[in-house]
Order: sequence, then structure tokens, then C-alpha cells
Amino acid sequence: MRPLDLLWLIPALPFAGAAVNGLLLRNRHKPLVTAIGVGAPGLSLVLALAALWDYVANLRPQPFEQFLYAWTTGSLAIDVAFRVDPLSAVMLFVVTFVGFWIHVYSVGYMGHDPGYRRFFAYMNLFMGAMLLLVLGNNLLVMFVGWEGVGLCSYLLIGYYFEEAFPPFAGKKAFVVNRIGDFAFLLGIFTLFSEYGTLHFGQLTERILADPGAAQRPFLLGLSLAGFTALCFFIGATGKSAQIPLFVWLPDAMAGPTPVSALIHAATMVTAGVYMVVRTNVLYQMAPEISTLVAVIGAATAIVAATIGLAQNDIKKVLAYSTVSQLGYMFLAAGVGAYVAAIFHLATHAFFKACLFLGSGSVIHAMGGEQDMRKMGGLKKQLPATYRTFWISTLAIAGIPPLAGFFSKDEILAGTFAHPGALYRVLWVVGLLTAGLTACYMFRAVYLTFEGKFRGSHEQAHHLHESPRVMTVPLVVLATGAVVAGWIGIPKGVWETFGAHDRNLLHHFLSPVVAEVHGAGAEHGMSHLVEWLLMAASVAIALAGIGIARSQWKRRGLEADAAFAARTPVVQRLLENKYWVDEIYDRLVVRPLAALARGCWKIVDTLIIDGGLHVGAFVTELTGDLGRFTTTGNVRQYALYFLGGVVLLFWWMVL
Amino acid sequence: MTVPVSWYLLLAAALFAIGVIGALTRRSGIAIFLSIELMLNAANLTLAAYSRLLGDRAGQMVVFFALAVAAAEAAVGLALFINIFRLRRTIDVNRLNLMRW
Amino acid sequence: MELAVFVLFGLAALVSAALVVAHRNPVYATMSLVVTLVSTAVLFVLLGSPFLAALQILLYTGAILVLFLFVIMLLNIGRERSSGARSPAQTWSAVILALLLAGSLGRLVWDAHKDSEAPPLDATFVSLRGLSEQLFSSYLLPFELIGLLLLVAVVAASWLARRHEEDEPEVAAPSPEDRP
Amino acid sequence: MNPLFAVPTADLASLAPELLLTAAATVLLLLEAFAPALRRAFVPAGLAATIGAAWLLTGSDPGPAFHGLVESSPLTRAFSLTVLLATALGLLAAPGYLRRARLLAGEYPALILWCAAGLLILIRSTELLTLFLALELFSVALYALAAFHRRSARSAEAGLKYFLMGAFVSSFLLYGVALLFGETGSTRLDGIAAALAAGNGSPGLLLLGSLLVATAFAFKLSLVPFHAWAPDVYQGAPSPFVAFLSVAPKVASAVVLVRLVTLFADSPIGGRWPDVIALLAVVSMLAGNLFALVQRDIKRMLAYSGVAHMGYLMIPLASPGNAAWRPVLVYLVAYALMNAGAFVVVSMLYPSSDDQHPIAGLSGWGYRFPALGICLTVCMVSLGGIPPTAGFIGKYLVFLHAIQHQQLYLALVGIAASLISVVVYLRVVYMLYMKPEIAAPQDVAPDFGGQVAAVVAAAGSLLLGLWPALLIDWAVASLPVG
Amino acid sequence: MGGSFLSLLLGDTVTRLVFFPTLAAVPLLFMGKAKPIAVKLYALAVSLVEIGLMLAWTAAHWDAAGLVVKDPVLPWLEMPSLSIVYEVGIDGISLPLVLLTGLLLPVVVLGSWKGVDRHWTGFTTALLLLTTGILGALVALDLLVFYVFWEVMLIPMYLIIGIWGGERRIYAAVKFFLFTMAGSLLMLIGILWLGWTYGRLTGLWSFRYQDLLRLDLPVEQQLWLFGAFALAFAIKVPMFPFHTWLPDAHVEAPTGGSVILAGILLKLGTYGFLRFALPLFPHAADRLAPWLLGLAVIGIVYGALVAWVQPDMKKLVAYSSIAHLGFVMLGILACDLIAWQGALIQMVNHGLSTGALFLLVGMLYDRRHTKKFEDFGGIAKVVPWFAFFLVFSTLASVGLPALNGFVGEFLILVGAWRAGLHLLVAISTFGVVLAAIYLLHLLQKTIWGPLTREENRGLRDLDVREVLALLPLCVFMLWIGVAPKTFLEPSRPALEAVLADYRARLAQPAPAAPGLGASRNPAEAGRSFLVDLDAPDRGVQP
Repeated sequence: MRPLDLLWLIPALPFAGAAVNGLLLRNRHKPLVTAIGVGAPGLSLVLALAALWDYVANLRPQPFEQFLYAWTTGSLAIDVAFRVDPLSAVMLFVVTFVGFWIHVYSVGYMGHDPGYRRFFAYMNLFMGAMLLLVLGNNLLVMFVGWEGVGLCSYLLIGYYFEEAFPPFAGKKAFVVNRIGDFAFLLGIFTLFSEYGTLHFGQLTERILADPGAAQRPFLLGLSLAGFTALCFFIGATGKSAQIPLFVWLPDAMAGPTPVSALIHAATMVTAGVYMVVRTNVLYQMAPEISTLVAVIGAATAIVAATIGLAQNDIKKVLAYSTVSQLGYMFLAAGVGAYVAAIFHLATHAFFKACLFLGSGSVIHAMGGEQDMRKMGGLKKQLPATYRTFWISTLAIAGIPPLAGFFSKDEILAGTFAHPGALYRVLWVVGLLTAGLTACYMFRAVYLTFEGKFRGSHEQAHHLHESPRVMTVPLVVLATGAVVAGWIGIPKGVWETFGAHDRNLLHHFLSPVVAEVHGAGAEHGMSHLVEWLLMAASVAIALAGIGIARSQWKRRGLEADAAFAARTPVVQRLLENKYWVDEIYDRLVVRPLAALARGCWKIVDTLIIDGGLHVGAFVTELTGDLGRFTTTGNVRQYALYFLGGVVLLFWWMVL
Repeated sequence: MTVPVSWYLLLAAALFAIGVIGALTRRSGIAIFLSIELMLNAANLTLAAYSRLLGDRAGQMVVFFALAVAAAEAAVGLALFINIFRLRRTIDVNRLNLMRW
Repeated sequence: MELAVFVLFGLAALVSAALVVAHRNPVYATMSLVVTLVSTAVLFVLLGSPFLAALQILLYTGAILVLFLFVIMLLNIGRERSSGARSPAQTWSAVILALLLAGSLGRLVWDAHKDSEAPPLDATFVSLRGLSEQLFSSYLLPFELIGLLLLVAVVAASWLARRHEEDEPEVAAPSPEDRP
Repeated sequence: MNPLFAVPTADLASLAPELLLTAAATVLLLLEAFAPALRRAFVPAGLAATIGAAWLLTGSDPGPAFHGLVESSPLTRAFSLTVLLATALGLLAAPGYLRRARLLAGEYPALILWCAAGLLILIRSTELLTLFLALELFSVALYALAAFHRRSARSAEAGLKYFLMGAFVSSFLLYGVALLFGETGSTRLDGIAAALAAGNGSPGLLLLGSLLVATAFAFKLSLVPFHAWAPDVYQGAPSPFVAFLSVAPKVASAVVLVRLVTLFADSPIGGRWPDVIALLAVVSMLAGNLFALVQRDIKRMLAYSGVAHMGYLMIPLASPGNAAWRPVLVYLVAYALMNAGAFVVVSMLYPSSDDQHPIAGLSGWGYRFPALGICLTVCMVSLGGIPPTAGFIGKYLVFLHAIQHQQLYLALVGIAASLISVVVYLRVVYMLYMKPEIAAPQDVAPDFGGQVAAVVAAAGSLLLGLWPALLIDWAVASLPVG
Repeated sequence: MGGSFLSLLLGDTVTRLVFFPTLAAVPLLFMGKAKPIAVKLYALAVSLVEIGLMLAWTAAHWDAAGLVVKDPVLPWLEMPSLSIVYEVGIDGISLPLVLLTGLLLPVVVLGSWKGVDRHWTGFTTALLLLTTGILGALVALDLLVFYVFWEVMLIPMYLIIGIWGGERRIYAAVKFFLFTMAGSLLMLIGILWLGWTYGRLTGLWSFRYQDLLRLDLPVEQQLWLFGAFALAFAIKVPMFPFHTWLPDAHVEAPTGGSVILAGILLKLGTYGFLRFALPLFPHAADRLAPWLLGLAVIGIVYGALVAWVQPDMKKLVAYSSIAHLGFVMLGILACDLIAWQGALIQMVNHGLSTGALFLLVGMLYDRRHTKKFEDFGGIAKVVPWFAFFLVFSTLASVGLPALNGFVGEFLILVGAWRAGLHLLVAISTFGVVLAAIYLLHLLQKTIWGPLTREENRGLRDLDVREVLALLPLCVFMLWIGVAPKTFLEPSRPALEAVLADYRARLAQPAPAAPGLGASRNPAEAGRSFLVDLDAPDRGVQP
């Protein structure tokens, strides 16, 4: 019996943990709750590592499949089965590893929360669903996980349900995601009705078997592949908070910080990227959609980055930075650099998780305060937090040799290498975004840790470094943020130094990317160009840091004020996030509600029921008028008789 | 000369019509009943005329029974009048409309 | 001769019938009905059924109308007071319909029988004997029925007209407003 | 002995049921006169007579009697039994009411029995004079019974109205008889049929004569526009009697009407008869239900609903022929059960002195009188023609007949009308069960006999609906093929 | 007939399943004075016995290859040239709904425990008679018998709504009655017409499903008849313009009534389409499908939108039923096997999740005697278990994967998409989004957020009885969602058979004059009630 055979346990354990914590235990069993709530993901982490080792050692690159049971049979035969291939392997590691440490962290962070048990139940449930999403060997299981994580995100965002806003934010998240899922479902329907299966492997085979079929016109003037790809991508924009559906993610920060770290930074929001890469064959067959993906990605990246520049809520900053980084990943996917996308996904998971947890520890210390304007100079009180936060910030800013640098650079390189002027523009956008990223992230660092404390007095007293159970995960993740990049050091670098290509990730993931003839994924680039590109990105990152340092290191908030004074319009624009929420509210929500009311009040009540009531009234009126013929006067009755006889007689003779 | 039977029939028809008019226009119950007797009488005349025309006595037979029926009706009817008058002090059918609509 | 008799009594019947309908005083109306019936009886004779004529006079005028008069006196119903709203619509539609009926009837009769000849009167047709024989042979059942009918009528009349000690009539009726 | 009185015993034997009824009635009358102490036993005795008559009926052998003035056949037997059923129900319901009204007397059962005898003869008579006499016989009894509540102004008024209308109509009938006799030279139905077939007589006069005769029975069936008397008479007359009045005469008159219409319809003058009947049916169904819809007095409501039901009954007659008999018979049996049942319950739930019978008076009484409530509900459901009740079976056969004879429109009008009627009947049900009680009952005492009658009627409606074979097989067995 | 009927009643038959409730209602006639608790326990016992009987029956007749069981045929109404037979049977199509009925019966009893505060004998009687009507309509194989059972359902439901309902209960009850009656009367005429046509062709009237299936009618006749049937069923479903009776009925009905109504009664409409309207009149169905599909999809979106703006929980759930049944109709009219499987399972799903929702609303109503949103909010803190069940059922109803609602919707939509109804499926799928909106709105307004009303602070959480009522439903919601195969397989053969038959008949053009179709391939048809295998040529002699 090999470790891989226990694959099914990896999602099952968290589910079990959720069930036990949620339904069986009571709040008073706190230690037990902790044991299960952390133990379950821990165990699945162990199992996952074992399984991965087993897979990498013995099976790679053939996928490993584990059949559990048939979900449906007949003409729609869908199995519940798991699949480990390089792609899911990477995801599996990221999810279990980051997930576990965040659980550990939560023990401390949520320690005093009355809903401790509920929290861990939700978190485990999420782990299970996420693993289902990652491991599923067909679109349906994936969709099950997909919706499952959506549900958990709904529950966890609304975790503080006794306040007004969080449940609302959760609902918003769920609904917006649903809009994406709607397209996702349509894609699934299309693939099934065209190819009769939802199994990833079979799908890829059958599509590749007959590319012509995939490229024939289907709907909306798109090819079959194009339509499906579009559907999936819309689904991804929902889950991964891309334009136009990114509005839910910032609000999702209403949830507890570990949730933001796990769900809204490391794992769930990257599911979209994972899906796009999963179905990359479609995108390769539909260049126009790929372009769309790239454009949307880039646009999201820059827009979010600019917004992030003007946020004062530390978690909001991180949220927008997440959106922006996700934009990067889609840019990568759009330009066909799928490996880069996954690479950035992985590295981002580490440093962004670390950043969120760090912010969490800050908030923890500040007694729930999230506004950076109330912070400042915290590095003395929170050294560990400060260091880890700083490292991760460097990583996200893309400073070599930290993780973010390699992944981001690879994306930019891929974009640059892609033929077409548009892609040069996208490259520039990406580059700018990199600068902005560095800038607003360091703004956050300086506002939070440098300068002097701006909070209230008792907050100042309350300040303290978080307990071990919280700092250890920080350290672990920070380490990850440092080293995670080294698995993907680009070919060019190795070759420049005469070593042969040790870009592990590439070699590992290459089988996932289907070779579609015609759509060129591989791009040749001279090493010089590669080095120049790196230099450029490093330079712009440093520039961003420099600006941040010059502005916010010492002057702190005045910089914001000055900025606002100088360009009030831009400031307002950014502070209000380009009024996207408001626009949606005006354009979509309210008209829909009005329509609904119209249907109810006018169609239902007025037209249909009204008509019926009028009919009933007329009937009754007829009777009421008619019965006055019975006047009670017998002569009249006799008259009716006579009249009847005479009229009938005439009717008969005529 | 002999009178054609059709004249009797026409006379009966006229009597019947008069009776009908009376039954429909008079307000006193008794008067209505009288008019009804008139109608019966017209019917009898018709029967007699027809039986003369056909030379068949069945018609006369019917008249014979019809007379008896008229008697029976009269008995019940007048009893009803007495009863209603006792209760309502009127036999004006315009007033006898406790039940209507 | 026969024609003269027919015309005389036919007119008498018509006029008196009109009086029955027209006269407001029930006593006079009844009296004129007597005239109608008697003249009809004469017509019966002309039609060759003296038996019916006799019966008509004995039963109708002799019994029924006397009963009428008796009741009218008993209830001493005066002349019809114009009670409530008079109803010309009722009257006119009645007259029109009745005339329509009579008109069409007369027209049909005239078309059918204007020149249909009655068979000559023979003794058997007029004789009482045949009639009575039929009465007890082929018309036995109707005869029994009429007996029963008269019995029922008498019982009914006695029940209705009899004044019982336990049921004292409540005079004025409740308001006719029993419309829901 | 005198040859004149050589009464053919065979004829009398064939008349046995009627004779039994008459005799019983007479005896009751004598007892009323000489042994009023036995009053309590009168109604049971009448009931016994009815049952005896029914038994004699089942024993009677078919064939003409009295020189063909009457004839008995399985058909007449079936309808006669229906009449006797209604009679029994009417009698059962009576004593409670009469006692409460201080009217307990031998005249009531006597008149009812005589009336029944008249109806039986009417059903069997095949000759116009007999027809006329039988009609008068039961009519006179009905006039008296309608006014039977001597102290009630309304009862008296009901009697008077019924009488005036009846007399008026019967003079029309007599005139019609005269015309038919004159033009065909016969008063026997078969003779008339033969003459019509031979084409004797003036078509116009024949038409008028037949119309006058037929409308007389349409009047008894209270078809629109000859219906106007029904609501007033039903409302005023004593309730248990209405249970009888609203059913038995209709059964007999329906038989005659079917006979006449079939006779006329397949004669040279019969062209328009189906149309006439269809017209009457449509108008009666719609008007009846529409007027019933707005009634607040349950007896008036039931009167109008009766009008509507007679309309349904006429549907099969709109395509005359032997096939029409079965739906008519089945419908009438069902109608007898459910309508009589309804009036029986009404006679118990409303005080005898009360001249009004507001439906709202029943509010919440479904719980106070559970058994009666259920019975009334079943009857209402059955009247509404909702399965599983006899009413549905009746409507089902009627509509079937219409469709079978390509008269879909009649069926459609029929269902439209029943849709209205449903509201009418549901009102009673929701008064019974869904409204709070507004008045505690006074002078309302469900007596044993009445409850038996109600239960019998309701159970019958339900049973025949669940197991229609009982009824249908019987009907099939007792009717000419069709 | 009586004797043989009794033997059926006592034997292990479909008849027993149908009529046991009625039998059990008989003692209630004499329990008028009994204590309510006794009656309640009696009702509970009866319902448990009933479901036990059903399970036993199913176990006994189980057949993976597709279960088709018929009771011996009894004459119900024999006339010369006309026969109506009492013929009942269960196949894969009716089985799920029969079992659902059985499952909901005890649930309803438990759910009404407190809500029904008076006349328990009456309530139980009505409930049991209603059950007989429902089961009968589900198993009837003679159209007239079907009609009879169909109507039998009306009166008890009318009483349940009208006696134990809310303020405007009478209005609602009458409205319910009239709507249903209006449709079914036309259907009656249609049924009679069918029987007559069969009679004209064979010389022997018949209303047997299996006989009438052999009729091949001209298109225009089919259109009229299908119209009559479709109207009756569409009103029951209810489809878009005929739906207004439903919200009123639900809002006024007592909890148990709503559960039965939403749980099963509505399904009879969709069942009618699947069992009668489509197989009997394929060409007309094909011709009118676009319109009906349009109505179905309108219903989905419309119901969802209107549900969203309701101020009253029950009304919201009621309108959600309209949307959900719109999905079912979409599946049925798509005429695709997967869609049909989805439609069938979705009928069950809706019964479970909506039933649970009505129960929960009812439980809240028992405590606070209001169903208005404004009276609640933030009660999750006070009644966590209630909140759990509410969230659970809501999510099932939203169609969250791994819960039952998703299975049905997914299959329906996949099937319909496969059948080429792209636009409609797209709109309907958007309806799924709307479902999320209004159902989460429901949660938002009731359990989430700050506790707005003081009087809610003292709210009791669910007690054992209520949990017992909800648990079976939730178990099945999860089970169906996780392993739908178990529930889809039994009905697949029947659906395949009916669909194949439908397509085959559609393939050949409708005749110019009514005629008797060629008899079917028994192997194919034996998996449902398509042909009479016992007597293939019954009544064909001219």
C-alpha cells in the first residue's frame, strides 16, 4: 500500500474535522477543537507530502488517478475521482502547506474568539473543498470544490455575523462568484455536450485529436474552444477577482485575517488561475481569448495597484495587492506562460500569506485597529512581525533573489517575448505595476512600522508581540517567501553561468502544458535580452521603493496629504476605487430590484390577479343583476312562462 | 246552415288569449284564478270542437275530466286563498312577495 | 238558425270573458264568468255534447263559481285597490304576447281547418250511454284517478282552511325585506 | 254482477304499488281522524308503505295495463324506485320538523304518499289524459304540502304562488293536449307517434301543441325560463317537504319529458327539438349557477342550483334517443341522493319557525354537528360534481353523452357552469368549517329519523361515487340499450 | 369488484399503499373526543407504518433493470361498449415521488405538531385522504381513475388551507380550488374525448393509459387535447401566468399544508406532463414545446426576481418554488434523457429542500406568529441549530454542489444544453445566480446581522421533535447531492423507454385521421407502462 493510495484521505480528513468540530463538539471542548482543527490539515499535509514524494519519485510525469465512486452513470457518466499530476501536485503542496501553517497561526489569533469552534469547522471545511478542487480529475469534481470554497468564503467572510457588514460582504462575494460560476457552468455544458466527458485527460486528448472540431464556429461568433475558454475565463474572473468582478475581494477583508490570508490570498482566489492552466489547451486553441485574458490581467494588475496606493486600511492594501498580483498571473496565462502563472501563484501564496498574517499580528497588537493612519513605529514592539513583513514585502516588490522576483520576472519576460505590439504595451503596463507594487507595499511598511506611533494611548499600552504560535508561521512563510523562487530560476541564468538548465519547475510542469501546433508557447530569447529585462524590473522595483522611502519613511501621512493636495482628482478617484461599486449599484443592482418590484406589483398583483378579480366580480355582478328577474311577483313568473313558450314557438317555426 | 268547426276553434283561441291577458294583468289572486278558469274553459271548448270535428268522443271524455280537475283545483286554490288572507289580510299578488330575488 | 245561436252566444262569451278580465270588482267578474261558462255550455250543445253542457252548468256554475262567490264574500274582498306601483310594462308585454299567441294560433287554425267539414251528427255521438260505457271500461283508470284527485283536494283544502286551536295565525308578515 | 264493474284484476295488480300507497295514505288519514294518539307511528307507517311499494314494484311484471293507458317496464320501474327513494327520504326527515313546528299530523304523510302515487302513475302513463290527471293529482298534493306550514306567511305564499303558476301552466297543458288530440285524433302517445309519422294534421298546430305539453313539464323541472317559481316555493315551503319536492316530481317529469321529446324529435315536426332542449340546457346551467352564486339563503341557493342541475340533465336530451335514458337515470339517482340529503340537513339545522335560512347561519356548526356537517359537505361536493361522489358520475355520463354525439359545446358550457357552481357549494363548506360560530343553535334539534336520512343520502352519494358499478349496472340492466 | 378489491387491499400491492391511509382514517371518525396528543401519536404511527409499507414494497419488487409493477386490473365501471378499469402500478417514474410522499408524511405530522392547534382529528383525516389522493394520482394507469384521484386531492387540501390557515385563508383556499378545478375540468373533457376516439376506433371505449397510448391523432386534435392537459398540469406546476394561486395558498396554508403542497402536489403537474401530456400527444408537445419552454424559463427568472423582493419568508419560498419548478419544466420539455433524469430527481429535491424551508419558517412562526422579515434578523446567535438547518436547506435550494439541488439543476441544464437550447439554458443558468441572490437575502434578513428585535432574544432553539422532522430531509439532501447515482438509476430504464417511444412516435408524421398506432417493442416498452404486456390486443376487435 503506497502513500498515493491514501490520496482520498487528504480532503477527507479536513471534511471529517469540519464535521466533528461543527456538529459534535461544543464550545467547551476547546483543546479537542484545537487538536482536531489543526490536526486534520496537519495530517493531510503529512499525507500530501508523502503522496507527493511518492508521485515525484515513482510516477512523474504520468498522472496518478484514484477512482472513488461513480457520481452518475448512463449517458452522463461522471466519476468522483482524484488526479495527481504535476499541476495538481504543486497546488496540493501549496494548499496543504500554507493552509496548515495558517491554521496553526489561527490558534493564537482566534484564541479568544467565542466562535473558535465554528471558525475551525469552517476553515477545515474550506481545506477539504479546496483540496477537492485541486485534486478532482474532472470538471465536475473541480466545480464541486469550486463552489465549496465559495461557500466557505461566504461563511468565513460573514464570520462576524453579529455585525451588519460582514454577512453582507459574504453575500456579495458569493453572488459575484456565482456570476462567474454561471459562465463556468456553461463552459462545462459545452464541453460535455461536445465531447461527452468532463475528465481532464480525456478532454485534452479528444480536443487535440481533432483540432478542427475545436476551432469550428460555435456561439457568439466564437469557435468552440473560444467560447468554452471565454466561459471558463469569466468563471475565473469571478473566483480570482479580476476586472470586472473584482469588487468582492476588498470587502471580503471583513473576515478574520487568517481567512484573508488563506482564502483571499493564498489559495481560493488562485483557483481561477489554476483552472485556466488546467484547460490551457483551450486557450492555446483560442488566441483571441488568450489575448483577452492577458489584457484583463494586465488591466486588473495596474488598476488594483493604483487603488492600493491610496488605501489606508492595511488589509485593504493587501487585498488590492492580491488582486493586482492575480492580474499578473492571468497576464502570464494570457501570454501562454502557464508555468510562470503557476510559479507566481506559488510564490505569491507564500509572501502574501505571510504579509496577511503579519498584518494580522499587527491588528492583533493594535486591538483590532486596521487603519494605518493610527499605526506607525511598530517595529520596536513587533520585531518578528516587522522582519517577516519586511522580507515578504521585498519579495512581492520583486527584489532578487527573493521569490517574487523570479516569478514576476518570468511573467514579464513571457509577455515581452510574445509577438505583437499589444504585448509590448502589456509588458510596459506590467513593468509599471511592478513599480507601483513596490511603492504601495513599502508605503504600507513605512506607515505601519516606521515613524512614531499615531494610535490612541491605551493602544500604545496594549502593544505587544504576538505569541509563538503566531510568529512561527510568520517565520516559516517568510522563509518560503525567500526560497520559493529558487525552484524556478530561469534557463537563461543557468546557461549564462555555463550550468545546464536547472529550472526545476519548468521541467516538472511542462507535461501539463499541451503542445498545440500552431499556437507557439515556446519563445526563444537571447540571454542578453533576458538579463536586460531582469535589470529593468529590478530597477523599477528599486525606483518604487525609493519613492516610497522618500515620501513615507519620514513624512508618513503628510505625504498622503501632499499628494492629495497636489492631485485631488486622482486622489479622490483612487480613494473611492474608481467608484466601481457605485457604478455597479446604479447600473445593475437597482434596475434589477426595480424590475423585480415591477414584476411583483404590476404583473402579478395588478395584471394577473387583478384580471382574475375583475372576472370574478363581473360573474358575480351578472348573477346579482340576473336574480332581480325573480321579483317575487307571480304574474311576472307567468309572463316569463308565456314569453318562453311564444319565443320558443316562433324560433321553432321560423 | 251549420257553423264550421274552425269558428269554434278561433273563438276558443280568442277566449284563451283573453284568459291569458287576465291572468297576467290582474293583481287580485282571485281574479287571476278566474282568468285561469277562463283559459281552462277555452281549452275545453277546443277539445269539444275537435271531438266534433273528428267525430271522436275521446275529446269529450277529456273535457269531462278537465271539469272535475277544475273543481279540485278550485277547492285547493280557494283554501289557499283563505289561508293566505288569514295570514296577510290580502290576496294582492303584488304584495305577496315576501320571498324574492 | 244555428249560425245565429253561435254568433249570439259566441259574442256573449267573448264580451263576458272580456268583462271577467276587465272588471275590478271580483263579484261582477265572477258573475260575468258565469255568463261565459253558460254560453260555452250552449256551444257545447251545438257541438253535439249536451252531456258536457249539463255538466258545465251543474259543476262549474253550480258548484265552482258558487264556491268562488262564497270565498269572495267570506274574505269580503272589495274592488282591487291600485296596490303599489302599477306595471304598464307587464301589462303591455302580456297583451302583446297573448295576442301573438292567439294570432299565430288563429292563423294556424284557419289555415288548417277553414274548410274542413265535420261529420254529420249521429245519435251514437250524442248519446250518453256510450259515454258512460267508455267511462267505466276504457277510461276506468282516469276515473279512479279523478276520484283520488278529488279526495286529495278535499283533504288538502280541509287542512289548509281549517283553523286549529294550537296554531293562531300571526297576522302582519315580517318586513318583505329578506334580501340578504 | 254488473258487467260495467267487471274490473280486470290483472290491471289492478299492475297498479299494486300505487294502490298500496293510496291505501296507506287513506288509512293514515282515518287514523289521524280517529286515533291521533298514534301520530308518532304515522311516518314509520308511511315509510313502510313506501318500502312495500318498492318491493311490489320490483315484483311487478312489465306490460301495458288499462287498455294501454299505462304501461310498466324495467325503465319505469327504475325511475319509480328513484321516486320512492326520494319519498322515503322526505318522510324520514319530516317528523322532527313537524314536531318542532307543532304540525305533526296524518295529512302530511298521506299527502306525500298520494303525491308519490301520482308520480308513479305519471311515470307509467302513456296517454295524454292519464298524464294530465296524474300531473294534477300530484300537483294538488304539492300545492297543499307547500303551504303545509299553516301559520307561516311564507309557507302560505309559497303554496299560493306554486298553485297559481301550476294552474296557469296546466291550462296551457290542457290546451296543448287539445291541439295534439285534435290534429292527430288520438291521445295515446303511440297513436300520436303513428299519426305524426303518417304526417297527419297541421304541422304548425302539432308543433304548438307539443310545445305546450312539453313546456308544462319543463315548468315542473324548473328549466329557465320556466324556473322562477322554484326559489320562492323552496324557500317558503317546509324544508323536509322541499327535500321531496326538489327531487321526486323532477324525476317523474324528466321521464315524461324524455318520452315526449324523443317522440317529437324523431317525427316530421321534430326538426328543432334538439336545439330547443340544448338552448334550455345551456340557459338553465348558466343562469342557475349564476343566480345561485349570489344567494345568501341556502334554500334559495339550492333552488337555483337545482335549476342548473336540471340544465345538466337536459344535455343528453339534446341528442334524443334511447341512449339518453341512462345518463338521465343515473344523474337523477345521484341528484335525488345529494339534493334530498342537502335539504334534509337544512331541515334539521334551521329552526322550523324561521323563514330565512342564511348560509352564514351555519358558521362553525361543522364542529357542533359533526355528523350532519360531514353529510352536508359530502352532498355539496357531490352537487359540485367532484369525485369521488355520485354527482361526478352523473356529470361524467352526461358529458360523455354530449361528446359522443358531437356536442362538445354543451360539455364545455357544462364545465364552465360547474366551475361557477363550485364556488356556490364551497361557500357552504367553508361556512361549516372555516368560520367561527356566530350563533348558538336554537330550536334546532337533529332528530334520529332526519339523521338517518342525511347519513343515507350522504353515504349513498359517496358509495355510488366510489363504486359506480352498483348504479351503472343497475341502470344498464333496467334501460333499453343505447 | 368489491371482494377482489378487498383482496388487493390486503395483499402486498400498490393498492394497499394507496388506500392504507384512508383505512387508517376510518378510526378517526370515532376519535372525535380523543385527546389531541393521542390523535397526534396515532397520526405519527400511521405515517410511519405507511412509509414502512412503502419500503417493504419497494424492497420486495426491487429490480435494477427497471421496476414495473402493476396490480391486477379490476373493473371500476363496466358498461356495454364502455369500460373504466381500476388499474394502478408503479414504475421508475412514479416510484421516487411515491417514496417522497411517504417520507414527507411523518415529517408533516411532526411539523404540524404545534402549528395545528385545533381539530387534530379533522386535520389527520384530511391529511390521510390527501395522501391517498396523491398516491392514487401517482400510480393510476387509467386516465379517468387518475382524474378521480386528481380531484380527490382538492377537497382535503382546500380544508387544510381553509381551516388551519392564516387570515386570508378562505380567499387562498377558494383560489387554489378554482385554479386547479378550472384546469382539470378541461382535462376531463380531453380525457373523455380520448376515450371516445378510442371507442370509435376499436368499438370499445377505454381510458386505459396503455390503450390510449396507441392512439395516433391528427396534429390539430393533438393540439387541442394537449392544450387541455397542459393547462391542467401547468396550473398545478404552476407555470408562469397561472402561478398566482401558489403564493397565496402557501402564505395562508399551515406549515404541514405548505410542505405537502410544495413537496408533492406541485410535482403532480410536472409528473402529469412526463407521464401523460408528452407521451400521449408527441406531435402537439413538439409543436408547443417552444412556447412552454419560454414560459418555463420566464418562470425561472420571474419567480426568482419576485421572490427577491418579498417581505414575507413564506412568500419568498413560494416564489422560489415557481422558479425551481421552472427548471423541472425546462428539463421535461427538453426531451433529453439526462434532462429528464434531472427533472425527476429535481422534483424530489424540491420536495426535500423546499419542504424543509417551509418547516423552518413554520417553526419560526410557531414561536413568533409572524413570517415577516422585519420581525427577525440576527437570530443565529439565539437559535444556532435553527440557523444551521436554515443555512443547510437554503444552500441545498440554492443548488450548491454536494447538495441535492445542484444535481437536478446540473442534469437538467446539461441535458437541455445538449438538446441545443443554448439561449434558454443560459437564461436559466442565470436564474441560478438569482437563486443565490434571493436565498442569501433570506438568510441575511433572518439569521445574520445584529439582533434587531428584543423579543427575539428569548427565542427557543429547535427541540428534539423539530430536529427529528428536519433530519431525514437534510440527510437525503446530502445523500442525493453526494451520491446521486443511487437515486437516478432506478428511474433511468423507464425514462429511457418513454423517451425512446416519444422520439419514435415523433419520427413518424401524425396521421390525417385518428388511428391506432403500431404496437411497441415490448422489450423496450416493458420498462415502463407503454404497452400492456399482459393483454397486448385488448379491445382491438372492431
